[in-house]
Amino acid sequence: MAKIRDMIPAFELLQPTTIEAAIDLLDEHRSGAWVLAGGLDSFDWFKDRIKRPSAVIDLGGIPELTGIRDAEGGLEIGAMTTLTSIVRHPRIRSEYSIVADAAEHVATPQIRNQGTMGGNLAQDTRCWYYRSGWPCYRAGGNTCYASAPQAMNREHCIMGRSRCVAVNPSDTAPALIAVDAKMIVENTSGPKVYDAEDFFIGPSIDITRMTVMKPRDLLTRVHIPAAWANAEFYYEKVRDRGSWDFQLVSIAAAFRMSGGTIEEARIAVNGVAPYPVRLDAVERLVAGTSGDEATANRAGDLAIAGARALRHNDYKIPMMRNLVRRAVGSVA
Amino acid sequence: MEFWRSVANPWDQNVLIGVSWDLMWAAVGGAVLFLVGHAIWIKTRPAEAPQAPVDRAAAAGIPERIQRHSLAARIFHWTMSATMLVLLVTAFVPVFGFQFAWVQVHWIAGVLLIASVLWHVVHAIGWQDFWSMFQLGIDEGMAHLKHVLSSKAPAPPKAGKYPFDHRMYHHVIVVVSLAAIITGVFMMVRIDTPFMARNPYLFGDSTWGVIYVLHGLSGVALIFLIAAHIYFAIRPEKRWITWSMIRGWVDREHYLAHHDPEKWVVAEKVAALQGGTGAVADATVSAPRGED
Amino acid sequence: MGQEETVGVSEHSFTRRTFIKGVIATGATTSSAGYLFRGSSLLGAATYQTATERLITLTVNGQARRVDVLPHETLAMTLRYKLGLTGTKLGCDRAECGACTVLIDGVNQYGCSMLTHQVRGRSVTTIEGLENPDTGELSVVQKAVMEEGGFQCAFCAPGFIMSMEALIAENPNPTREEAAHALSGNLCRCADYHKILNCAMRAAELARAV
Amino acid sequence: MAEKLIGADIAPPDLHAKITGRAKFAEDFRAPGMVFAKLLLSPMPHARVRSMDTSRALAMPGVIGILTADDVPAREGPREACLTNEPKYEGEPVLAVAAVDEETAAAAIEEIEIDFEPLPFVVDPLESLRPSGPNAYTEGNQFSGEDGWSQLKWTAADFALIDAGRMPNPTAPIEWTKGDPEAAFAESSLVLEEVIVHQSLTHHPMEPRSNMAYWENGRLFAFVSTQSTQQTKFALAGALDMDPEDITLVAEFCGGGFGSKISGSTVMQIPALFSRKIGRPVMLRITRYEENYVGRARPGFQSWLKMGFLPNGKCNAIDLILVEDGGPYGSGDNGTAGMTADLTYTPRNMRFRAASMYTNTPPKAAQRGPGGAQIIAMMEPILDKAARELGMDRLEIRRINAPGPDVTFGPRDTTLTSVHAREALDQGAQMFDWAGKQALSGQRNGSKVTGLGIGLSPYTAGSRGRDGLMLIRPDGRLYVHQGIGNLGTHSIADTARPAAELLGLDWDDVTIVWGDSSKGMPRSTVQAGSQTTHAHTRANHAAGMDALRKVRQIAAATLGGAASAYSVDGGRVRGPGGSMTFAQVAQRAIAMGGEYDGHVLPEDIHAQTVPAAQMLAGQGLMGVARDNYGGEGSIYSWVAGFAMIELDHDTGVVDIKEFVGVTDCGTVLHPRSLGAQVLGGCIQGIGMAMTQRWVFDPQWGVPFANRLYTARPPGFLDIPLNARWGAVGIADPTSPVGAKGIGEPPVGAGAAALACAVADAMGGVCLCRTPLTPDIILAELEGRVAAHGRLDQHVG
Repeated sequence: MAKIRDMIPAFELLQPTTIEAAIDLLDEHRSGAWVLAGGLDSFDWFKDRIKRPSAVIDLGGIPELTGIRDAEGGLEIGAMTTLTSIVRHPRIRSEYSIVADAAEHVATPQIRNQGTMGGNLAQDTRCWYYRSGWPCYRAGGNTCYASAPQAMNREHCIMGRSRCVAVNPSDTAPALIAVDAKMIVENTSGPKVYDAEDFFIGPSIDITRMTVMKPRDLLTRVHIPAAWANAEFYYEKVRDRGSWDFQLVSIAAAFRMSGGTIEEARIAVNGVAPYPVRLDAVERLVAGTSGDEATANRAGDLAIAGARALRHNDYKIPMMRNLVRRAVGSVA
Repeated sequence: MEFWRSVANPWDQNVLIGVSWDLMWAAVGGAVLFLVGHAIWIKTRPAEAPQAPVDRAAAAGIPERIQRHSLAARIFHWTMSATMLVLLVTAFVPVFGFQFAWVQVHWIAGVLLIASVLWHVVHAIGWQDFWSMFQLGIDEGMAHLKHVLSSKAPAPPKAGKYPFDHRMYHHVIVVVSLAAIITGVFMMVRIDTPFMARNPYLFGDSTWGVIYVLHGLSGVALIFLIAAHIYFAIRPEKRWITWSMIRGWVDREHYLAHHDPEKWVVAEKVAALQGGTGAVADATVSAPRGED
Repeated sequence: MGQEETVGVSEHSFTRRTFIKGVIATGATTSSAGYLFRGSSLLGAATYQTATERLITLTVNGQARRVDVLPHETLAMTLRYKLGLTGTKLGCDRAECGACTVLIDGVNQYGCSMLTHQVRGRSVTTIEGLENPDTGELSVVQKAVMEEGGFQCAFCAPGFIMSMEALIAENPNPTREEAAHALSGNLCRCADYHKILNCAMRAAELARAV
Repeated sequence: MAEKLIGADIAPPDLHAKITGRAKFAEDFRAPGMVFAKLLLSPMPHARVRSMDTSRALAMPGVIGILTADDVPAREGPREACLTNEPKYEGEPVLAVAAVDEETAAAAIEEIEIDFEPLPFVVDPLESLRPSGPNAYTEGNQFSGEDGWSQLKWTAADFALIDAGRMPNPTAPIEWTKGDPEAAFAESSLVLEEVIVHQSLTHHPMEPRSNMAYWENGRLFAFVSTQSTQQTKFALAGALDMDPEDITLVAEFCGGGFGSKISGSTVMQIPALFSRKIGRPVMLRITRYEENYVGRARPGFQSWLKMGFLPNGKCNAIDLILVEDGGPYGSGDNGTAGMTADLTYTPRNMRFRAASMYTNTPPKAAQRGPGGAQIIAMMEPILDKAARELGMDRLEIRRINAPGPDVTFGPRDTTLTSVHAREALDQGAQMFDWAGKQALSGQRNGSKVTGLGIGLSPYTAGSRGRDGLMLIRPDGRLYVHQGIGNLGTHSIADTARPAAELLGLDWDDVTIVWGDSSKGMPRSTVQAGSQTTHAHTRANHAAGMDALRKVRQIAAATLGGAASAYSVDGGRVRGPGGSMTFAQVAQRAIAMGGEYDGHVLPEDIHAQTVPAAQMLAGQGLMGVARDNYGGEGSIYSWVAGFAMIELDHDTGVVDIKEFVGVTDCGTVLHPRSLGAQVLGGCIQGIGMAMTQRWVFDPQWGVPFANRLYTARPPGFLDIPLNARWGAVGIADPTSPVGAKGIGEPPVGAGAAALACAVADAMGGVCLCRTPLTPDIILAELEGRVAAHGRLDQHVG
């Protein structure tokens, strides 16, 4: 069968107006179903004719999924809330600026106007071998092309790999880990709450998925607890281009300060592993310090312990180390 | 039902990537059918003619406990069993839908299996009576077949140290396991291990396809084989054998009932045996191969 | 489900199930209405078998337009090939270049990367809708571009202009940095970015003066 | 007195159409009964079709037909056919299917079974030179018209040197020497030897090369995307082996080409041939993905450079070896690269060796400053290195090496019509405050280090001997018929200014006729190589002079007196006998006939102009002439670029703080448009040096940078917002207008200024490769494993 691109294959478009209906439809169509949020990842797959769902479930008509609400002292962001709404939301800007900051680093204004919180978190990896429709592990095949000796793996991972070496492309994911967000995933058996860091899974668990979500699941909202409001935040995304580019390495860090001392820290890095990595050990290391230069240096070194480069991505090791240093040093 | 999984490679050529998981379900189903069928068959089969009482004379000089498996052999067996079970669980349970980080466990178990098999091969050649296992016995097989088909057929001759079905099972498991092991070793080139750099281009796509299919075939075959093995191990009439793999010895009654003392000569070794089980690497010898 | 299949029924007035079904695709051929404007005599009748089920009303440039739309059809394709609005360009068809930028309820989005069925009930503005339909008077952004002699090859121009419209509506007093940021979802391969930025700043100026 | 047109900011006449959505690009045309074609692209970098089964596809309802390589003109040797049974790169079109809609066509493509036989392939040109390396063609890796195919391999000894990071001494198909390089190196006080890699990069014009065609009564109507127009009609006629006068070519707008659509494109043959076969109009909508393949790319270089310098900083010797990625159908960027090196650094002693290697990668073509832009980006940082070693100012070393008016360069000692490179450098240095900013160089602020860079870049900017054709119609307006294309540079309008000015007309009284061959187009240049401004201001000046002569003669004949006593202004001609409006003049011309209304044409105009002029004859006063202004020497323009950046040593990220580009391109015709060309070209160069890439998997020979986000052309947030431009503004003496072209030279200037600034911010370390992405910068700064091998090509 010859290959052809850039023509969306036919599908049935289903436009539920309630969460329950959406979940019912997902349950009904199972692996033939595809959830359409902002669609910016989905349309690529469709246009490449690689993913061919029989039914596309467009969540755009479900009012409950949209909007940012106060909840339990924190905030609840509907999965279909656009990234622009997040960037502009006054409370997010003031209390959880790292989330707005991260959302603002996504692609372009048009994409932020359409792309959603849920879509940004649930999007698939950008490994170009995989996205080219090659039959790699992630695509259900039996190999990883990106880790071959001369493969083009500049953007791939330096840790956490297991057969697959692709990285998670989300900009908001590390920021949500840094503020200890919870993802609420629903299916016909009811809602389930995941810590942000547990929401993302590596290929060792399931090589075909980036998150815990299985075909019947729907990410409905993200809860940001009050605990990390108004912490000291640091967000940085290193990319090749200023817009429409995925991270080489990005970092999101939150520091709860007491006087000049870090009481508690949460640091997450993306672009280095198949999932956003929370640096627990670094967090423990910096707690109780002032984020001074020596600590920052040690934090950087600790962060990259065990990192292993592929042929073309050794640079990510110092890049990650330097970003961790910078993040920790930012509070000093 | 699909037998193979094939995909279009980057050049749009159709290549094999492995067996269809349908085969896994088939192996599971086949195993269940076999076990249930066998159990029913045993139940419905007319009772065997009562065995002649043990010939006291023959028993003379035969110790009460006869060493069947040395400690080393038993350690091998149980190591291999454990690794094999781990391999099967890590290979197939994720396919059933229960996901966990299986790859590393799988290849480590594979390495242990390889190590134990290597040790077993060396041990069997160097210290065990290699030929006691590696006898084909076509006449013996025919006799068994006739007996199975008709309970009226005369009972097949007694075996030496290893009954006919044990030997057959061993032959099959040797072939299947070696296939799994050899293909598995190559497949380790495609994953992260401390042994070598990953290189999916070590072989061409079609060669890899064959390797993956062989590995998959041996894997699903092992589902069936291991299931059958465990089933027989726990069947009441076979438990004395299972016990021998745990304790190392069989008692005189079972020895005389199931083995041909001429083929598995133990009398001369009594003294040695009484020195303590397992102290002697392998206390028995089988009859010369030509007699079979 | 016949009722639900006819678009125009309120999205909340579902009966048994709370969703709206675009259409039942019956295979590539019958579902492929193609990118020809309707009325072309060369199309076989079979191609339009399910056409009535897909007839929807779109609000484009202030006008309600009835149009036959496939479930998997993008807005840019509908605009260009069904409604004849070829000012909306396809530069990449992948939400990367911005040439297809249109306004959806005043917000700039990529027309290539949304389904037409997703904009039912919303207001779509394309480059053709910026002029005053009665007087032909250009929008302030278009005037600014005329004054500044904007664009080189101008394949990107419609998209940029739509983003400038969104920019000055959102932030009538932008700095050059803010304007550049707001326009960063549009590519210009002639790299005439400085002149485009001058146009945007001039547009904001004109808008403030109005 | 009419307004002064030369040097004025006048919006181009098509701007209103462009900003209201009325402008029709090729894909915006429709025809009754139009069907859609989709392409089946080769999945392999080099293959042969063994067999194909199209029966299922053709049986699908809605499928109209199929066009295969057997239906199109075959091409011998390394020449490109529009469809092929032996694809030479992954993505090369093998066949096309037409259906009533694109979706059916796409589904039909998927139903086609083709058995391809994979053939050996090469993506890295250097690999093809290795003793046992693969060739892009089964026949070899070199082709000459006379000798056919051959195989060029360098020796094991050469590769021993290459692999040791040294300069080899290979035989090369292209070689020239001037002066005595060996002796000059011996005399040099400083000799630098470098290995430099420049990547290939795709053009990616905003408008993919979609096109549509139909036939009517044996006449082909083609709606295409092309930089040129008149020349494209002839190219298409040549490709289809038909009489050009049987083609109506419509190309009103072109959404960018940058060298990739000079005379259209190969795929424009497909709808033409397909619609002839099936009897229906065929639209071939090229997607961005396809554009990545069937569009063109700038060839990269792997090179070894040796430069010798005298103590005063003068470069006295260059030894340059270039291996060029010629793609499957060849490329000649190396020639201009060698010439440009000689011109820019005037070493007097130079040896140049080059091998353009066929590779199984998408086809190469000129891209804005072909050869020149690459070599400037590659060599300017080496000049900086020399300045550092010699303790010189980096501006000064450029001033010393820049050519003066007496320069001769290249193997044939080419001369120039004018050169004001030093003036451009000086003006740029002043605008940028080069001297004042010296203190900032290397200054550290946290992890950020400031770097400064200069790039001086020349390129050809003109040609001679084209035709101008215009009419003053009885409505009194001047209609300038342009055979050139409308590719966005505004030259379609701006080159008409000299005629309007000669005739004393307000710009509002001028109509530009373009983009449709049925309207009559004179012989023009291909719109490439920055020739247009120079060539067509001259041609239109000549035709304007012809029209002016005729206006005066008609006035004299009608009103009395000597023709020379009549002058024109404001749409009237005045003289001793009174005055006439141009409308009256046009009517008179028609009445007088002969040469006045184009019934008699000058003998020296090009044969291609004749039918156009004949078609327009009798409709008004015709100005038609060949550019006979003559002139000695090559026409070159220059751009000096100045950049200030901040390099983050923690991340390798470059932030461009300031940029200045100053050009020597003769008289300024249209300042605002010139500024856009200068800065736009410089930004393209910045993209080339900093972000754009081209990546292949070496195992499969398949490119990955086939999306815009993976190919990474610069966007709004990658450019210096603080950018200014200037022009020296000294007229070129060989043109009556004095204007030279500007399209090409800024690219090298932008790229080189950035490459130099990055090296400056790294303490003078030249990475000697492009693009300068954070990965390779950081790896160097951190002393890590280099992201790529020294000579690795196509790795991004």
